[in-house]
Amino acid sequence: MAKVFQKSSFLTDAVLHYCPGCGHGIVHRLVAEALDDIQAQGHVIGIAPVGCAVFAYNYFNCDMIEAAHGRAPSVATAVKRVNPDNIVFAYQGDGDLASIGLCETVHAATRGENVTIIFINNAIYGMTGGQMAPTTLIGQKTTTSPLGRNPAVNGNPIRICELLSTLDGPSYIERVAVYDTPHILSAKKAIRKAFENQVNKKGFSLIEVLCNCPTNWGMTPQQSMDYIKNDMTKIFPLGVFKEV
Amino acid sequence: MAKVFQKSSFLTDAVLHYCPGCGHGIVHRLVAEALDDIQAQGHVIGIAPVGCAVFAYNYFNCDMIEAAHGRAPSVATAVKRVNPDNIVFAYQGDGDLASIGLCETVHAATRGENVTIIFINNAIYGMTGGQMAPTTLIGQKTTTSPLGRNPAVNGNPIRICELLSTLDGPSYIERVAVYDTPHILSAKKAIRKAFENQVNKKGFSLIEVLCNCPTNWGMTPQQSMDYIKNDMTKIFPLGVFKEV
Amino acid sequence: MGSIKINKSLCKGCGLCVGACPKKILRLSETEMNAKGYFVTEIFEPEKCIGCASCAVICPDCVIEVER
Amino acid sequence: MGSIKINKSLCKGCGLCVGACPKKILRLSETEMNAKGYFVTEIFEPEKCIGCASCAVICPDCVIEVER
Amino acid sequence: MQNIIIAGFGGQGVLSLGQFIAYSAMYEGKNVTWLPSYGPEMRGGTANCSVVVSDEPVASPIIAFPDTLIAMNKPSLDKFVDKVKPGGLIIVNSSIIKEKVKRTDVKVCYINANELSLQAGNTKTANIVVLGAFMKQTGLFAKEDVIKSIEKIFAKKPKVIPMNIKAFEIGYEA
Amino acid sequence: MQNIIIAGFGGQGVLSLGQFIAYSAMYEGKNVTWLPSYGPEMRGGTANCSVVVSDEPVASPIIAFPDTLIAMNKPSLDKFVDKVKPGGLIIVNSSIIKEKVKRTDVKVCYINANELSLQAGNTKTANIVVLGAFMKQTGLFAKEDVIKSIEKIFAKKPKVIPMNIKAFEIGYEA
Amino acid sequence: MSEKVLMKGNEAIAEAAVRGGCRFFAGYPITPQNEVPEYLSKRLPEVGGTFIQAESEVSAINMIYGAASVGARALTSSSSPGISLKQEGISYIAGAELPCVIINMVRSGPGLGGIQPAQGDYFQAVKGGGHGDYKLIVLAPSTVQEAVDMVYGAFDLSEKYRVPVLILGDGMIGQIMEAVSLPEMRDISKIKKPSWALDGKGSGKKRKIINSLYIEPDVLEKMNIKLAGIYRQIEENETKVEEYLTDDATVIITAYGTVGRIAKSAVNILRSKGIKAGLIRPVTLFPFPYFAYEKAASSNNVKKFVTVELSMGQMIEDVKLGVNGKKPVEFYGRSGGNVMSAEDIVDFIVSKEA
Amino acid sequence: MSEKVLMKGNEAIAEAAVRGGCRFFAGYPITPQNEVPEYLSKRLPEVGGTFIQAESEVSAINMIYGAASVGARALTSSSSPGISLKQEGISYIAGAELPCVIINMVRSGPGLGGIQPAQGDYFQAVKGGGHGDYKLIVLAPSTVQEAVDMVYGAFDLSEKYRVPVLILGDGMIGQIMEAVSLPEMRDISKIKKPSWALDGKGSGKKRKIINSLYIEPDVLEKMNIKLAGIYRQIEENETKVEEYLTDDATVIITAYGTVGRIAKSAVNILRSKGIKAGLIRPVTLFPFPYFAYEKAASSNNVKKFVTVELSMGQMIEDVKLGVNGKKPVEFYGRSGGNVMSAEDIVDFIVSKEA
Ligand SMILES: Cc1ncc(C[n+]2csc(CCOP(=O)(O)OP(=O)(O)O)c2C)c(N)n1
Ligand SMILES: Cc1ncc(C[n+]2csc(CCOP(=O)(O)OP(=O)(O)O)c2C)c(N)n1
Ligand code: SF4
Ligand code: SF4
Ligand code: SF4
Ligand code: SF4
Repeated sequence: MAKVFQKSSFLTDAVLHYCPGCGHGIVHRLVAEALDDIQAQGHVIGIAPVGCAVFAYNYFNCDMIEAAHGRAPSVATAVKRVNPDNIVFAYQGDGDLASIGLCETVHAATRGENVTIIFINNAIYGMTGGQMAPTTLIGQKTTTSPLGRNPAVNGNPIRICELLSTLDGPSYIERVAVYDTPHILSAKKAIRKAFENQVNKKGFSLIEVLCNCPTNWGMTPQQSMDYIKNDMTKIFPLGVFKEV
Repeated sequence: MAKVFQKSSFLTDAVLHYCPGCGHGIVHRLVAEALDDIQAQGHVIGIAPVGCAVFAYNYFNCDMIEAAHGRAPSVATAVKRVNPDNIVFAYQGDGDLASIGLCETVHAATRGENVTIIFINNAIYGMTGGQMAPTTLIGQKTTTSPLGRNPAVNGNPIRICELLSTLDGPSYIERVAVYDTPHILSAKKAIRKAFENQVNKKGFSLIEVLCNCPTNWGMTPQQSMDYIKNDMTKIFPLGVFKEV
Repeated sequence: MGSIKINKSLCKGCGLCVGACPKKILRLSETEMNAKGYFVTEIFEPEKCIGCASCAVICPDCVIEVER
Repeated sequence: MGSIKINKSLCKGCGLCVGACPKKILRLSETEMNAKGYFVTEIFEPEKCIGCASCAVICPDCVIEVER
Repeated sequence: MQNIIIAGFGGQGVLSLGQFIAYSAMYEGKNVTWLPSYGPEMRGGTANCSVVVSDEPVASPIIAFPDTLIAMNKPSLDKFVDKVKPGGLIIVNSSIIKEKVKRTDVKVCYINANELSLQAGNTKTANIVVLGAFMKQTGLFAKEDVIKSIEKIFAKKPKVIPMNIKAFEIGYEA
Repeated sequence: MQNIIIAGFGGQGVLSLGQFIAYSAMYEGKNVTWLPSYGPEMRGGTANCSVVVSDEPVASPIIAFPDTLIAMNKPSLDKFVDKVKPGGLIIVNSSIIKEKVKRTDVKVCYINANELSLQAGNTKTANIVVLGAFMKQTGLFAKEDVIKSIEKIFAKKPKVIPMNIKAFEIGYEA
Repeated sequence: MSEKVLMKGNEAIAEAAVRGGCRFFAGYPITPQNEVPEYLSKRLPEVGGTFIQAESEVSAINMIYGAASVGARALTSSSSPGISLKQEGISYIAGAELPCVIINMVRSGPGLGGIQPAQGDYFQAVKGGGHGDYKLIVLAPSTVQEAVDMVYGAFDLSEKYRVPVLILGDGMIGQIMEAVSLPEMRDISKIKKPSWALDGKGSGKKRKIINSLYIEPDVLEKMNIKLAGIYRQIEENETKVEEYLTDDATVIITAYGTVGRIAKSAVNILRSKGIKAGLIRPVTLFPFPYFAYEKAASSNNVKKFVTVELSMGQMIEDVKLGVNGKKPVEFYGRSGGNVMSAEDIVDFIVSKEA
Repeated sequence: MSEKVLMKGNEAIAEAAVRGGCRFFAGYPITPQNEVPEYLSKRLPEVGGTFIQAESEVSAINMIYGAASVGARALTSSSSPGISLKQEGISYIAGAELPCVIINMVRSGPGLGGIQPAQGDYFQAVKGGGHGDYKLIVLAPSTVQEAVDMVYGAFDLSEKYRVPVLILGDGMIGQIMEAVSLPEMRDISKIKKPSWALDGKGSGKKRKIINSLYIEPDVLEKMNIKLAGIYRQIEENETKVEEYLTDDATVIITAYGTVGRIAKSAVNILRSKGIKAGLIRPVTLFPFPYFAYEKAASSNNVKKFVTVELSMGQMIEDVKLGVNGKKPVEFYGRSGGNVMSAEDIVDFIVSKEA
């Protein structure tokens, strides 16, 4: 018998601090595996966000930078410009990327910076305890939309892939989800392709991963996966939005 | 004989400080006339940007707020929420709205705030002396893209109307231009409709006005109008991008 | 048919009205300078004015009033 | 056909593997708690395992190794 | 003045246990502060809170040396055991902490809260069981007053009141 | 030490006139500072600059009371005329400023720079004409040295050198 | 004053703001102040107010600018990194003379730092973290009740001078629960909107403008001088300090905010050990109660001052400016989110005495 | 040293940065420093460097954070409101111990204020406008030559201590033209990248991490103490001050930056009027040359100090801390973009003498 699945060497031995069933762990592994696949070891610099993934620098087995909240795209831009031979990626949540850091995201994208962004859309602010995110669904209850998100008062969810696809800068934009094994495997493919594009100097790529937050959604892990499948994908359809 | 054209009473007597032939003056007048048309006098609050239009509070004959660079949408949001019966508009340049203030722009739009934004796209930073704007055309020379904007180094122009139209919040998004009399008249119509929408509580509207900056483009006023017509509209096509 | 009133002290001599006039009856003066130091616009065949207001519509500085 | 190795000390008892296993041979223990205080996952009919790695793929904490 | 530290895993109800003491104190007209530790982790990790009950206004809410330690798990016991004032009290949740306290200069009360809570019908009430034990040991407030606090605190969820009172009494009698 | 203020409309070349003086000073081995006024407006408005030439390192670049005022338009003359030190010099561009300076304790030199510049072939050289007049009046630097500066400054645009030297000489002789 | 209720500092502050007339809140989540927006997201709509979760701290402070411009009693709340992002906006608000209330529940820094209580933002709050010459009225509560009372009165205070009020708390005051008496709900309809507030009615000469741009140096200088005059008035009228057992003290401990109450315990313990300690607790940090230090420094009893802070030493500079060289000023600080106990302060002082 | 050239301060500074090894610039336009980015947009590509016009000051400072993380000599430049926006990022850079150079060509505030020279950002620069306990090395050039020399050496200085360097200029130093000798171009290939700089090669134990998050208070406290130790070293090694005719002075004028040179003229004029004036000009604002004031305050000749600033009075607090109550400290300031002449300072002092 041969090992058909084991932990990627691109992950450190540190024990993940995430809640039980949190998709951050899944996506960490996918990123690590994708970097393994393209044999990037020895020339990768990752950027961790402020959010539940704030400790990501403990988990990815490569050089890491902890960025200020929302500013990972700016940090990634500078890193890649100075070290064009490094594979540079940022890993960001929806508060980080689509709220406070939206300007940085759009501008790194329109500049076509040759970096890869992994965007974890879990429709909530996990780290700070469950406040509304820019991607929170209409009707979804959060600690700052206690009656459920009401568009008249709280506005509408932002679709990042659609928004970025209006720009000339990005080379590859796809939305994936991690609610079951097949989708996790597709997500991995997308992430790998994003890194390959970077190697091939195609420019900016972003993979949006629909992810769960069982804790702040007030669900069991399995329920939260079902919520991605049944509710999130309606507002955030999966697919490739841009590829050049 | 009857007066068929005279200065709008929505403009003060202050002499405009703009350069000879600058389109800011034209658009100021259009905004004033549109407000006249909907008989808004007595319940308007305008927000001036930081940019060449920084002194706009001297020109519009209504209550005015001078916002920090890029933050007019946030100021407008708050003003409208507190005083929902006022007509609230922000007047912003491309550096203001699409660069430093992009996050505020997108979020006010996605929240669907019932305000009107007049967006002056002159493809340059006028006030500070001609630096590259997010809307600067490829190849265009500016003081910070001295060899002409090169997408590989300086990135690509952002199309704000297209970008905002991916959101659910906005009710009306149109791009117009002021390079000749017919287009100026259409621009006026669009601006008026945006204000009417606000009166009818339809939510966020934004009119992008392709405008000139003869001074920093290094052209005569007439040449600069031709440049809008021949070059800018290719990258920034005119038209209605969203209407609900 | 029409007539215009030019508030010369406000004119910045940008010449946009000159280009906009369908009757081509406007030009920038080569001699008349206003207090701001600009050579101002002038109408040289006023009788041909049709009062279309094209000049006024494009003027950034509200220099021109039009009657018809 | 297949076999899995569960690193129980890392398991957080989230149960995602349980739902993902096509053979339905995983469950959360009702008695075995690890040092972190979680009831861990266990395989109750290991002989049925086909080594498809579905469980491992969905596990957020890299608890499971699979052989085939 | 009573300085109490309550510590355990997140999810064991240590913060609310502290709040019960704080509410009871307030309803008895005492001055009280309740100060939680707070961390970045959503689930797991340890939690503790400090409760100071006093006749005077509470100056410092920070407890260097508690009169009473309520330890709900092993790491918490280890962390605070040596800080307890000589002559003080340690309440140990013996359902989870299997070993004994070695100090001899303090009073130690072992209570198998998890098992006892099952008698009240729900392991979620383990902290209330401990509250009962704490009140019995310290005699800080009259039993009836604490019960009144429980009723007040749960006023909006009247259904759970009997269960919690039961848990409290089990702890009090244990 | 010479403290010079040069003022006029934007577009009259007052800033570059100041720079010519500054360059000449530097080429002669003097210490010099050139300080422009700067405003938010792109076109129109007034502009001025302060030039301090000194054998010692220049301490303050700010001129409260100039030795020389070069006034290219009326508002500038009005603004600075009373600041000029008694015994100082005022150069007036009489092409644009029609009235006379009333002060009697200063030397005044009127020069119709715009008209004279036409003789050099281009009204854009009006400021160089004034430069010539200034150098003649003050004798601050040797004529040849200033001409050398003009050559150096325009080294990258050799075509315009003769025209500017001509303008300078017209001003110097005027 | 109503019956006492047990409330978390953050929630009590939020409720007090509403009762004091706050009808507009914009903020962005950040630990350890999240209960403020969370509470208000529910509470403000109940009273017809507006709650906005802004997309960033930068946007939030500019929403405050907007809401204040039209006369709303506007509140924002954040913690250290978020307050840093607000510095430009705060400078604008001060420059435009807009009243508002800003809460900083300080956490440990610099950078992302940690989320535990700290006082490392004293300089930023008091000297001005933003650009230009401006001041905020800075209030430092040491108990939840004091925080409630401060916030309740903060809007009046801010409107009186048209100067923003900053409540400088820390993670501890935000997270602590204490019994508080909540002040009564103010009838907002009876609070007159300030005359300068925009209402859209302006035109011609009656136009109102909110602005901080003064392109003419002389005009801006006048504005700076005017503001300085207002700050002087505030110094004269609003300086507040608590003194505790200073009369016969030989050692003056000085501390603000939650450390102030810890220091008070320390004074008690020191006295029980026979050391005559006293406490000066600045209640307002701007205006700073220099006079209290001047007076104490002139007393023959006082041998020295000990400044106690959750920082590497910031307020100590103001203490020194007050003491003005007359007596030695020592420093005891903890940082990184560590909070000293009363006993720690006692140990420090006793060890120095020995 | 090369032949002298006449250059605008902003351009000379930009060229000096390049010669000092700067290969990365990110910034956002703002008056009165635009010539810095404009010059570098052309110059940096010539030497293989990177120029980025960032979308905002917030983004720019975080680009600096990124570039510095990988060992580039990174520069950013702005003016007052833009620097306010950078405060969070500056705190991060300080917290992560990254070297870099930041230029603030100060304009008048608060708020949008004006664009003329001012010194109203002294507190922000020196006390820390961002959150937490950190310091920047703050250099205040008074001539273009000094600015050139400071910027040229600033990267070495910053890398030596891993502390960001702030050049605190003003609109005047940015806009003035003076003759300067430009230092020679450094061979960047000979400047070793710092060992902590990331290169992507890390894995396992050799992983490198740039971070300012220390969630454990004890760890963060150690970091704070470490930083404080570095700041103390900087105080010991790097404090710089210019003294001019202080030996026999009865009046000590003190001023920094461009005001320093104006004050020097004032000293000369005063001396010519028979008043024995002297000048203390801090060259480094942090570390502040307290000792120079201590020494002067102890001299029997010195009757008083006069602090001259383009502000409502900020550095005066540090002056007072140095003088420590030994002599009176007076203040003469202009603001709003108005700049005093040497004669103005003279008048102030003479009027007080009378
Ligand atoms: C400037 C700043 N503002 C706010 C915060 C507080 N904060 C930490 S994480 C976070 C949001 C996290 O949400 P998201 O990006 O969606 O990531 P998640 O935790 O859901 O993975 C916020 C607001 C901060 N650290 N810095
Ligand atoms: C925070 C901040 N950054 C930068 C500036 C400087 N600034 C003033 S106007 C302006 C840009 C103006 O460009 P745009 O918005 O396109 O308007 P335009 O002048 O072209 O009309 C900038 C960057 C500022 N005032 N504040
Ligand atoms: S709070 Fe949500 S996003 Fe954060 S670790 Fe827990 S489950 Fe994951
Ligand atoms: S600089 Fe350009 S945008 Fe500004 S006023 Fe002049 S022409 Fe108009
Ligand atoms: S490998 Fe497949 S069959 Fe085996 S336990 Fe895992 S999911 Fe079930
Ligand atoms: S998915 Fe992983 S963590 Fe979750 S129960 Fe299964 S083995 Fe445990």
